[in-house]
Amino acid sequence: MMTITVPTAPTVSRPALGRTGTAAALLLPIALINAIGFILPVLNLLRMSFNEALAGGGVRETFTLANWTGLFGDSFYVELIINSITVSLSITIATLIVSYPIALYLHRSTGRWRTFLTVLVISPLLTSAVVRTYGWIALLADQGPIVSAIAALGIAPPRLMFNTTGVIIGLTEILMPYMILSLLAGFGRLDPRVEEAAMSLGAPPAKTFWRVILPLTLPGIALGCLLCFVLAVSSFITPKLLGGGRIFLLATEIYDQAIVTLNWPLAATLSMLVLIIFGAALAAYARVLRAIE
Amino acid sequence: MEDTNTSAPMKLLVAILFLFLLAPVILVVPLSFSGEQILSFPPESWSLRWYAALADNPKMISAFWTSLTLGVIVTAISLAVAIPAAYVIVRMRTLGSTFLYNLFTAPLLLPTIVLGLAILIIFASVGFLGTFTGIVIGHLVITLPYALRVIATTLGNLNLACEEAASTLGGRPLTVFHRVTLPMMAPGIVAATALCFLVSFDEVVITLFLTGPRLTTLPVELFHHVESRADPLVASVSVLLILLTLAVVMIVDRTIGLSKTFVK
Amino acid sequence: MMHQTVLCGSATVSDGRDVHLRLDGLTKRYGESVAVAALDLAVPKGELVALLGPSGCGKTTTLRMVAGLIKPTNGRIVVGSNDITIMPTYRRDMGLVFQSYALFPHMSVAKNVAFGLEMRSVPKPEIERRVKEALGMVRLEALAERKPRELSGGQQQRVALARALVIRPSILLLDEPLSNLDAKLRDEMRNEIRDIQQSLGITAVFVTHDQVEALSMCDKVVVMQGGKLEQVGTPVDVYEHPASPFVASFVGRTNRLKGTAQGDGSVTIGAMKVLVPGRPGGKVEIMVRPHRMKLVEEGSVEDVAGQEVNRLAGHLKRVTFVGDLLQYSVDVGGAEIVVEAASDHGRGFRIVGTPVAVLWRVEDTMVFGRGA
Amino acid sequence: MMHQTVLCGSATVSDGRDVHLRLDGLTKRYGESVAVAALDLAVPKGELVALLGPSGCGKTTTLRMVAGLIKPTNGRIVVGSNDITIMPTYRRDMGLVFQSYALFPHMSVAKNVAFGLEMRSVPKPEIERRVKEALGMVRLEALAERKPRELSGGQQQRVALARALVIRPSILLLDEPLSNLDAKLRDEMRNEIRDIQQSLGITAVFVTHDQVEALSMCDKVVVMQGGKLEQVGTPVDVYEHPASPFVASFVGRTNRLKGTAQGDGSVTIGAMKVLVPGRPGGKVEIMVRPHRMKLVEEGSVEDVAGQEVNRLAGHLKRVTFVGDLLQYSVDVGGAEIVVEAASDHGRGFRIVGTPVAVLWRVEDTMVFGRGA
Amino acid sequence: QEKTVTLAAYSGIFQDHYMKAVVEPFMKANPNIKVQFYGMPNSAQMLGTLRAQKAAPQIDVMIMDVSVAKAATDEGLFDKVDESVSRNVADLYPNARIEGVGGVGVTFDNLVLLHNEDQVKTPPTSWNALWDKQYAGKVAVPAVPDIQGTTLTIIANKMAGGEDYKKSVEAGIEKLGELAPNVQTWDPKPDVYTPIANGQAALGIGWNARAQVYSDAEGSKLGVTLPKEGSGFQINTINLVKNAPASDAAKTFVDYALSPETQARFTEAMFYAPTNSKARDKISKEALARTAAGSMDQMIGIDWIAVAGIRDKITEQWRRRVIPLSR
Ligand SMILES: Nc1ncnc2c1ncn2[C@@H]1O[C@H](COP(=O)(O)OP(=O)(O)OP(=O)(O)O)[C@@H](O)[C@H]1O
Ligand SMILES: Nc1ncnc2c1ncn2[C@@H]1O[C@H](COP(=O)(O)OP(=O)(O)OP(=O)(O)O)[C@@H](O)[C@H]1O
Ligand SMILES: [Mg+2]
Ligand SMILES: [Mg+2]
Repeated sequence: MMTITVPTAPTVSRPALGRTGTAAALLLPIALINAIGFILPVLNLLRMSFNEALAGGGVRETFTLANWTGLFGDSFYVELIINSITVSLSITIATLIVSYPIALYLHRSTGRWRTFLTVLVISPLLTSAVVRTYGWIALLADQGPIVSAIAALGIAPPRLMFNTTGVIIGLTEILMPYMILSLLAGFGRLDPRVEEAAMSLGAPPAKTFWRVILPLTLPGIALGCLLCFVLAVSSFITPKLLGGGRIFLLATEIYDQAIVTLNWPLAATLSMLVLIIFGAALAAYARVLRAIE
Repeated sequence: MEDTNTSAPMKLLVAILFLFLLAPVILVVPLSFSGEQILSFPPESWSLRWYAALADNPKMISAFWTSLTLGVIVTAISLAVAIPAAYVIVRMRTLGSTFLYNLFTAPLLLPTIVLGLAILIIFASVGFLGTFTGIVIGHLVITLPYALRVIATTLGNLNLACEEAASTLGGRPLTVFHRVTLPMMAPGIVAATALCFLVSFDEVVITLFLTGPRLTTLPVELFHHVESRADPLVASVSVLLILLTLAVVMIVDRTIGLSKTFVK
Repeated sequence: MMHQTVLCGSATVSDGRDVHLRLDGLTKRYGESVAVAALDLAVPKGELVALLGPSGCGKTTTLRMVAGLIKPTNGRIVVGSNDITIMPTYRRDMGLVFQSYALFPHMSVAKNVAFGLEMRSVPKPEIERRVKEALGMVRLEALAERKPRELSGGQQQRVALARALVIRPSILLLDEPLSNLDAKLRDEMRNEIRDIQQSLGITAVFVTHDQVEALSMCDKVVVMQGGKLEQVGTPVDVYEHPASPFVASFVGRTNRLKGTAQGDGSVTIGAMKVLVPGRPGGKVEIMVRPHRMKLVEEGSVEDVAGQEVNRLAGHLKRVTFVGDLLQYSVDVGGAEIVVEAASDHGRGFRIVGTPVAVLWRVEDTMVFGRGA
Repeated sequence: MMHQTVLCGSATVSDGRDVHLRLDGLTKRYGESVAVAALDLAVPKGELVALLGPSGCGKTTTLRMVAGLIKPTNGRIVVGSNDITIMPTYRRDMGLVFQSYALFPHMSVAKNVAFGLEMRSVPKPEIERRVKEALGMVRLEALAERKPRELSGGQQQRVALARALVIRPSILLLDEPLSNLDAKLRDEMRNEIRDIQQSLGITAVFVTHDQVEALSMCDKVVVMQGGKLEQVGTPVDVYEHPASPFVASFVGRTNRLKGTAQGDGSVTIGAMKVLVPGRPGGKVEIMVRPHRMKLVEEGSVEDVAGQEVNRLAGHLKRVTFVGDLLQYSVDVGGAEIVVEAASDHGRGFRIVGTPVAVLWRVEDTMVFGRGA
Repeated sequence: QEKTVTLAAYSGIFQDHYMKAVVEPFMKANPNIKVQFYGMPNSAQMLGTLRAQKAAPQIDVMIMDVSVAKAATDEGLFDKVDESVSRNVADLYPNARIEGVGGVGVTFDNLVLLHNEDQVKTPPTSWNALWDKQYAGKVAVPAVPDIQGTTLTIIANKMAGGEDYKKSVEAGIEKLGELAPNVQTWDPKPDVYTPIANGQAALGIGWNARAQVYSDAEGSKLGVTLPKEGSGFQINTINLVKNAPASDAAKTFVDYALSPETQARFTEAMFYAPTNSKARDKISKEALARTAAGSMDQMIGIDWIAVAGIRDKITEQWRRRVIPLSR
């Protein structure tokens, strides 16, 4: 999802088609859409974060830092930001833990079986997150099968929905395919020969895992974690449906401010904040990668 | 790798995790056959009433057709725009192609909620909201990077020697492109097609900002439905969507590897 | 087949050295197909044994069974007097060198080499000492802190060797360790591996499909085909006295001619007659190595040092200059015979069509039966 | 260096054939680095010329410039009397066979071969006829409808060849076409390519890094190093009279000894003295091919057919049996000399340490100056 | 030629009943006008949509809460609905014609206490039941900005003995803070009635009209009571969107919606009290008794226009001081 390397092809000078004019003409449509749908809106959003919100939803064009200072001066928002980051991190870690065994198993399987499993991994990705969240609502409800099963065991049934637990369960599942596929992409370095070499040198399975498999899969882990963190921070449908109105996250807040409260400048400021967090996550990712290398 | 490496407990663990992964997708199937008025699992009675209700729901059906048309149009434009762009970026690496590539795929790095809000604010001022054009552009913003990435990757992995061979055999550049380059990119193009279509067909966040009373897409309609009613109608829609998805997945898998399509 | 029965089934081999590694009826089946079929083999202590054979003959499968990476379908693996057939790899104490090296890409050279010692909980200072010693042995002390990808193929190869040797394994297993190297480096590494193996007196099994490698490095050569043993013997044995036409043609180049043995030490090939050692009978195939043949002018009277010779008349079809050698293709009664001679400043026969005669010693003729 | 100037700069070459392809000062620079440096070369009509050199010496770059796939930084490419330096590839009418074959994966074998003809708007029935003919030439008629991925390496190779030949190109260019094939197939394909090239009388340039390939197939060998020509000549020329120590050691194995030439036809190497052809002076390096040397017992009086010989005493260090050959390593006054002899049932010197003498003819000694 | 009027109003059962009782009869009566019903979960989102479309409106008529309608009117998004639009306006009760709001009242409703009849055996008589520790984790409350939350704030403020809610709701907020630990969800989906009806929650607050409809459903476990402390009043207004594409047809629809017959039909269907004074006679006794009209005397007077001014403040208080206490 996140690799930002240009696919390489050998350089050739191709006499025709190579004119800069042709190239520019071929790039024009994508550049146009990029400009209209991406650059312009994002710059405009940045600008919007310096406007003033009027009561009732109006916007006044000015240049004020009030939104920004208001955000950091307000414990509610500070807590919201911290909460967003910790919840997203928890989701990321949970996703990693449940995805890793699947990815490893998939990496080791071959042929049709592997194809089949890959389809299984991807199929949820192709099913709308709305639908899957809907499935979780049915599963996690107090009358749902999971709570009933736990209750049947004689344990006081925990609340699985309308709280952080529910959001983490739902989002973990929703992000699993991304994590698994990223891990798989990063498992390229994991040559089975290397594991065999470790065993032949006397490493039992557990040591082989810690000393060889895990370090070698770190790039995949880093990639998957970055991706899942990014997706977790920006998801709002699942927290909205499973959060019971008590989970305030950056994404739900952006949505509420934009659609319900109609405070566009504040929504814009929060969005910029999300971008800043992403920048930080990307930087962290780059650092981790460099450390691994 | 056989025999020794995957122990029985590991297999069991993997099976459980797969169950977790697939639980909500699997669950909607029985839910869709519920005979209840209200969502609950397990349902107390079974029926096909929610499929019948779906057939009677003009809004849902029209939203489906909107999504389908939208998907087709967005996919067609994405391919038409991304193929030449990918060609220029991969094959003529003089124009700062790394920068362009990063710029054009950057929307993928942006959370859709931010992108949706950004587009909403711009489109609100030009009256693009709730219009087909507006949604098409909104979708293109995210499908194009996918298309570009998949096609550029395919192009980058193509054996350049084949094109060179074609030109030594007397093929002019355009002939070479359409007789050799394009057919060899077929798997990538199929992948990009499937991906663009599915992304457009499933996109909900950005679309949520862009749809209006006159025009709504299936995922948005589903979201609204889940927000306003608790009946199992959504389950029956989901089952049909899952079947559709499986069909597409099968086609893609027949032509190229699946995992290659999504994460590089 | 004779050699093989001499080698196996007893704890001591012909030359009196103790058997170190023994395979008893070792078999591996994949579904219907048999990768290794009831292999019997005994490797004496301190010997370097080559498993030689064409691609797909089961060499790697055999080696991986010995290492414990694949479970045998049948048969036993015995080291000394212990049956290790079902012992997990990490307790087998064998050094394994892979064709692809399989170095740990995230560890430095020194860390790679130290890994096996750490697994054995060897104390730190000793690890350091032994890693240094092992790297010294492969002349890589200077590169201890590099990562594998910063090394050339040959250097990586040597790290893999050091890593396998540093744990002082009881047995060293090498799977085509040289096939990724270029010709020059391969020559060097051959000598290096041989020297180290001998100086440590370690028992080693070396998988290769390159006959030069097998012949030049190893004490014993095990020729395999289709999962079965074809022949076990010393390099000279295998080359000079191949047990089958397959071995003869796989180990070195040969000319093959089909004929009928008369039972009197002669074989008729069409209208021609050649002498062979012994008195075989029935349909036979005779083989002669190209460099054991000599090309002379038709009608010239040339002696091969007073020995019995065969002589066939023909005419020159093609001359190929390959530097050290000249390869003559000679048409002898419709069959093509290749004769090799040392090139000598381009001297020799050059004109295609020249009538010539092909000469070789009777003792250089190999004869194999062709069934009824 | 001498040969090269004879070949270029004139429209006719030594043996009277017309020059078909001429490179004039052909140069390719990539930024700072020079891949090909001012190459001059003339290829006569109908000849098969090998570009031979180590990896990275610029062979492929040269070939691709000829094909028009890379623009030269400098210099000219002339075919017949036309300067084609800036002509686009698709009008050059050259057949190119790639190392990776570069078959069109989405077309059948027949479609692959037909492609070039379709580009030339040849009428359908003729295309069919010529495709059939070309596939016949490479013996692949039966596989016409297969897709490339359904073919073995050798078959793909032959399709690539047919595809390049069917357009009856004026010049055929081959870039290491055999390097992906296994040894046996390579031998076969060598003869096949040579036969087809000769029967069509086509001019061809053949890139390889394998000296056996270059020597055995080609009319002329062009040895390159670091983007520069080292020597151009017939295979025998290049092997027997290498223009530089580089050529000598790249083309065939050699023993190298450093010494000082006395100007009287002798060279002192440490305490030893050897005779060399001619009367060179100053610091020199002498080279002798291992198979031109002979190993005899120390003190034995052996003649080499009445010719002038050199004789150095030493003792045996190592004997390696490689099937056809025995390789002796001999320690001669601290230097190691390798001597090769035909193996003869394992006969020969075997005991390491035996005092021996190395013999070779003076005429087999190659001498190169080492500057001041 | 056919005209299309886009009507935005609440989704869910409101939509079902409004379609049946109002929209479909209207289309039958006016064959050349097609009404498209665009359901939205709450008034705030309707305003958001309206505002986003200010440049090119796609909605003609909007039924929304009066306080939100005030904000929209202030922003100039609505045209005035007066006698020139519909003669029925003259017959509306005075409190259906609100100063400063473009549209006029189309329904009256009030807040009620909901319970699940399985889990709460004796119907509660006081709002205090919500605070009962017995129902910890079983209470569903739609939080602000939903006006059910706002209404509850005002009720709580009064119960806690607070001063005039227009000056301060401090006491109410405090009291709600005590309620928070009991609350299972602040954002019941799809609405507050469903989870109580199916037992996911035991108690909750909701609007009378819808609660009545749900409790009528076959086998419904939803119980509805009007607590003794009284309740708050809610007004839905019907508004004409400024610069909308179908303004004439839209006016025809508004006129129809305000007519006594229509009002009576909708009341019978969904138990909203009518705003047209002439509708009362056309409604059955039983139905009327179950509407807000049956309990006007127990209502706390809420000045929704004034509340609109303090809504943001109330929202802030909830998010900072109420909801966090439920984590
Ligand atoms: N996992 C497997 N499943 C099925 N067949 C296998 C498997 N591994 C190997 N084989 C088959 O077993 C036979 C022996 O394979 P093996 O790898 O031992 O050959 P090899 O002698 O090492 O060949 P090479 O020189 O090509 O490495 C082959 O025919 C191969 O196709
Ligand atoms: N596109 C390029 N950019 C920069 N340097 C290049 C490029 N292509 C080739 N080179 C350099 O030019 C030199 C010659 O390369 P070339 O491919 O001609 O070698 P070669 O003789 O064919 O080698 P090989 O036997 O490995 O194929 C090499 O040093 C190579 O690194
Ligand atoms: Mg193998
Ligand atoms: Mg090359």
